[in-house]
Amino acid sequence: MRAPDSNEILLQVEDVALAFGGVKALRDVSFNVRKGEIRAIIGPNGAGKTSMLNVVNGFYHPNHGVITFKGRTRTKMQPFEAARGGIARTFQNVALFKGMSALDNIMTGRTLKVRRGLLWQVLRYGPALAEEAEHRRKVEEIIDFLEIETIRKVPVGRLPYGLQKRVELGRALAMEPDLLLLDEPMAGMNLEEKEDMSRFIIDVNNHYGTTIALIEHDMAVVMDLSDRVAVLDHGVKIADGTPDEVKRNQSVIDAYLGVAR
Amino acid sequence: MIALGQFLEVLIGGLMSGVLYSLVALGFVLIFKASGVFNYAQGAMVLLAGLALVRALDLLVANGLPLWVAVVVAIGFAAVIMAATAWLIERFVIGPLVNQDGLTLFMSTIGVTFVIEGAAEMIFGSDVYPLRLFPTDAWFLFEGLFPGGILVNKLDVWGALIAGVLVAGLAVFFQRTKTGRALRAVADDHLAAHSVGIPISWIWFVVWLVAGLVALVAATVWGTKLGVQFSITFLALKALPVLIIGGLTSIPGAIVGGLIVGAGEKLAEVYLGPSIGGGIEYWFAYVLALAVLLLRPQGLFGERIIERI
Amino acid sequence: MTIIARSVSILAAALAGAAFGAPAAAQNDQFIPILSYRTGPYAVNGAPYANGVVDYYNLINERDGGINGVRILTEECETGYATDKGVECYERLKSKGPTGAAFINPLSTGITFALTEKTATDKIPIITMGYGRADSKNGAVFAYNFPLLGTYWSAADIAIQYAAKELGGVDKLKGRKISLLYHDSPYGKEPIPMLQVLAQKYGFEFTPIPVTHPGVEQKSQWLAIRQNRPDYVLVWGWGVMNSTAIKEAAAVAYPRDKMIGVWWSGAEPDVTPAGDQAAGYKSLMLQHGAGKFPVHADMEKYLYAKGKGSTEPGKISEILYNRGMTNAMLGVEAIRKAQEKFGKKPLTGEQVRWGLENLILTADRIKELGFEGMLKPVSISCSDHEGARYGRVQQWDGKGWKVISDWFTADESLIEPLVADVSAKYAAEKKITPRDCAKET
Amino acid sequence: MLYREAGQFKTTYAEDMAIFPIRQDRIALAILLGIAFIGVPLLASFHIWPFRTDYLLWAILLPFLILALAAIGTNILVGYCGQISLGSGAFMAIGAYSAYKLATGVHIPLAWLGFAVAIPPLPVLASILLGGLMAAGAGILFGIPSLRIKGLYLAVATLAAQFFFDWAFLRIPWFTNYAPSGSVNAPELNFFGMVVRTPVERYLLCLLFVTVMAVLAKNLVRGNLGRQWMAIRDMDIAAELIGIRPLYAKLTAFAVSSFIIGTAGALWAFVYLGSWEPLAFSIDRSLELLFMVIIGGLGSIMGSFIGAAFILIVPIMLNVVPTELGLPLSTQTITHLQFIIFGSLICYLLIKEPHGFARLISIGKEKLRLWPFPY
Repeated sequence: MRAPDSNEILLQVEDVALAFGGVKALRDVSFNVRKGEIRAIIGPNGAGKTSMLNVVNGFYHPNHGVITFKGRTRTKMQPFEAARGGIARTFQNVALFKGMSALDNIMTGRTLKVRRGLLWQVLRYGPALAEEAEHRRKVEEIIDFLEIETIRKVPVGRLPYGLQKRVELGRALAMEPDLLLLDEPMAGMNLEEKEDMSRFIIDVNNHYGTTIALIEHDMAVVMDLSDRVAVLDHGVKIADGTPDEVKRNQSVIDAYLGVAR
Repeated sequence: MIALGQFLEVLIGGLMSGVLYSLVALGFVLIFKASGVFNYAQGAMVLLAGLALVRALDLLVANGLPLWVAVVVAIGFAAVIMAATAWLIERFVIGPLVNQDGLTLFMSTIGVTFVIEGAAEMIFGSDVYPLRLFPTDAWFLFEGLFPGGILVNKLDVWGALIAGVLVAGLAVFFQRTKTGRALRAVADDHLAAHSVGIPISWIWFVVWLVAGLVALVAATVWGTKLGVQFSITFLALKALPVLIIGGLTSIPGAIVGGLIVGAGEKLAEVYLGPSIGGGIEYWFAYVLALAVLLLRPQGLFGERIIERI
Repeated sequence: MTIIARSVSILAAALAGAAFGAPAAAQNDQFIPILSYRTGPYAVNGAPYANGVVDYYNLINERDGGINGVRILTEECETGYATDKGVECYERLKSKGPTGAAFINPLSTGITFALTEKTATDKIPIITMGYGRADSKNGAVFAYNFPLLGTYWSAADIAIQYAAKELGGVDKLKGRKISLLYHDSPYGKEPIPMLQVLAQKYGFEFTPIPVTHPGVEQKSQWLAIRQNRPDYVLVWGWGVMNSTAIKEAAAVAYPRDKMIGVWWSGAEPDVTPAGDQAAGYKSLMLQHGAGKFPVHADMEKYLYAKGKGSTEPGKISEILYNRGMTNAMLGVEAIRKAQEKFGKKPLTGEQVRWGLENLILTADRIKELGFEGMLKPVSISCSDHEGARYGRVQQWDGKGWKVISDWFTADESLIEPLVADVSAKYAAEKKITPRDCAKET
Repeated sequence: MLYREAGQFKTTYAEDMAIFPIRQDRIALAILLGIAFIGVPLLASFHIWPFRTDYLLWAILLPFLILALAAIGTNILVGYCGQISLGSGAFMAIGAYSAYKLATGVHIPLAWLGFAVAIPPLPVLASILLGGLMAAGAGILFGIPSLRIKGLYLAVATLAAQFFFDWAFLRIPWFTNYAPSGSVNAPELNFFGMVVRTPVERYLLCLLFVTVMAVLAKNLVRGNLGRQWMAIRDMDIAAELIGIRPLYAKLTAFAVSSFIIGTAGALWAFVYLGSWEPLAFSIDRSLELLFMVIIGGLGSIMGSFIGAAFILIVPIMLNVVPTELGLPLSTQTITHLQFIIFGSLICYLLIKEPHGFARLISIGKEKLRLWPFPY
């Protein structure tokens, strides 16, 4: 299913700038994501990576710049509109719903696919029940895929960090997104967990054909994973290209070694 | 001219009685600022302080002490009672509930309210006890300019003066004293304060004590106005919109909020009330607070709420 | 789990107790429930009243050994002046004792409204002396309601009569301004229709001014009064609202002697918090006032000398204490009357209702009871559940209440049409067929 | 060993999605419903212990059922959707007064348009449900600020609704059909020709309402909408990023919650009080409901019942026990003690188990499942 060579642009970010008060988080950043690829955005802490994701899915509104997603251009939109457009994401510090079980957390990802309204749900009978069971079946597939069957009814607050990250990925997958944004999916993991997570990311990309944009500050992890890498530093894009190209780029090396400019 | 005189009279009266609400609201702000607890018991604390004060005062006067001695001793006694209350609350309620969410803490203070109301009335009696620490008659200003003059209640002026002194005192306490600065540190970050070696339980005791003393000050004014009695606890509900408008974390905000609420509700009642049935000051302050929140969700002077992900 | 287990066991015990716990040695006693409020915002006024009620029942037991030998058994229930708690108290107490409650005395107009239908179903009379719903004077519709000695419509009429007398005649009312400062509840609203009728008839300008419960904040009301300058301000307050009204009046320099309180706004706790500022304040009297009468001598002898009184001996001459006592006395006399017909044993509420409806207290009988000077003759009938509608006016001189007027009688011709009209509406709403009072014996 | 789910296999997702997937729970529920629907009415009709008098029905069970319903409504908003509301009392009042107006006929003279809107008196059942709908409408209106205002600030903002409606029903005579005292009487409780009068009938009526609405509420909270509410509660920003519209989720929570509370309000007025004034729905009622859901357990339908029972019964119990035991305490002392003990008990419970009785029960169940092995 994977189509890494496709040249169809799914997401185009052009000249996006974002400032909080006097602090400039992003300065005229442009890059694109091709359909079906795994795209990484890397950079040291405070480079503006998370801000970039927040802009893409509508949580922050850029001061200027244009974002084109699936051919539609917009400057301002609400996060749920981004979700409806097919953008899903995970978060750096795990943003699960603490009071709910793993299963329910992933089921929330189906929200946009639910067709029966309030009155049907009240009755929970006939078509509404059938629909609920159908969503449940889809979610169970994802649970199987992520190998978290045993913890499906455990409140997520009680799960270890690594599993929480997996549940969060499951929730994003349940949305059946066109573009999946992963915010430091391996942060705080040990090597084994990192390997697991890398495997899931590749499998998602292979199995569902989902386009993935992920951000990481750990360069090594993403190099094997991604098709193309963009590097941000202090809100500026300093490099963009295949992992090999980026690895050799002098300004990237400087940024990572902390050379003062 | 008559209309202007009347308007000024209502405006001034409103501003003044707003300051009296601020006296109660200040206690709320102190506790919220330092511990994030929305203290519903502030009204009950005013009742407790007032009862302790007036009962001690009556007893001492009945035993032939000169009035000024009696007042000083009674205020001291009431302060001790408030200290004991603060210690009990910190030790048995707020301390054990540390790190719970705001709603749980809020509800626990309603539990505390029940306990204080029951205990205060059980120990000090449930009658009405007159308190006369301040004059309660009125001045009539500018009688030459407006027929009948502009009425200003002396008690209100006293209340305003006391509120001013109180705010100044609190400012000095927070800026200049070691404990006060520690309080600010706690307000910013519980853990941080803990790590620099300030015992958090001591800090919270001090906060509740200061709020208790503020309640005592409010009790002297409100006790003179109403007589010390159970109804004083209803002041808590009058103070809520005041501190919401001012912002839960701002001491000057409590004063400004009081002025806005007082003037707003009195003007609304006198000029708007008769045409729509009267009694609108009952909700006017709350609707005003709602409107302010819609424009500024953290109140006029509150700290900005920042959302992160 | 332990918390739950413990809670459940305590709970079961308590509920079982409430559901069927009748005191054991009660088979020959007459049970009378007492709804009172000794805590909360209205405790200041509720407590002395309840003391009077309790003491009078105890007096009957101590002095007379009961009503014709039938001892009175009481149980007090705290309502806090809250309607829902009052209803719960009523349900808890209505079927206690061998025959259930003889009558109920809710001491709150709100609770009275809530209980009116229930008491009729349960056949327990509801005595609301000097309060309650004014239309319930009509016994043909309200068979079980007894607003004894004066309703708020009578009170309103008497207050206006007094004002007219002070001004020099009813014709002088024309063009005057009279405001009503009232507790914003059924209690405070009751007099409004009557005052509207009176305003129309005498041509004065009537302004109702609501004060929100509990009435601690009245500044805007009094600033409005100061600007409007009414000739009289009637005060229909309760609890803290009364003393606050007097203080605010003083603050805006409204003359206290132009304020006329209803009889619930004219007791010691209403004026003492205001100190000297209360001097000159006037209020209606529900017949009686403060002071000691022959019955107080018995109180002191049989209860207070033995340490069985429920308050301080110095407080038994207070107005609300006296009112509680009077109220209890009327109930006791109704039971006594009913015993004439049904025998000297504990009676049901239905039987006591008959006693109430046929109760006639002559001046001689009142003297025998030791209430001479507190009460004028009372005569209750099917069509008149009020029994008497007299009032006087008293004035606080800074130290005590002084009676300053002669007796007034409420104007039947004005009240009766209003009673007929409003009670007929109630009957229609509740599908009650009014009794024919001519046929009642 | 009795409480085991071993051997109970689910073969379809629908089975696993049942309200009580464990058989023992279903049996317990069936027994409880049997007692409530058959046992209690039977005992009460024959005045058998503990129903020798009406007290238990009138003063405990009836208010318990109605307040439990209101608590469910409050729990949907506060417990499931995380929007703290101190205005529940007002929504009860809206339900009660709307139902009253609809049951007695609505007449709105629109003088400037030259005609009047007139709705003839509606049947009681329709009035009660429409009363709930009116409350839902008001709930939506007063829920709009929740999009901007959060936490305790929102709580105080909802007080605006509380005080405004308190005032409106007190001051606007139209709502009370111009009753001179402002106190209104419920219409005859006529349901399709059957008139509900006795305590047993009233009890059954309320029980029916509560059971049906509790089941429907449970359906909602375990469906997609319930998950949306909980998502908003737990992390509103993340919820928005996965496609949950805060506007829709919050306002449906306000609407559903207010509908249930409004219906409870109409029942409270019509079935329990019979005659009422706005004070019956004051701020105290709002706080009481909030206590019920917190003590019972936020985000638990069953917790609402337990909380309602606790908050309603404990004060009464504290009041009754000393008298029944014959303790020589004055009414005054008993009431003060009642305040002190009740307040302390609330603080104690909040400290011991901030998640309420529902959490205690689920912990207990888990232990029971493993019993007699501690792990």
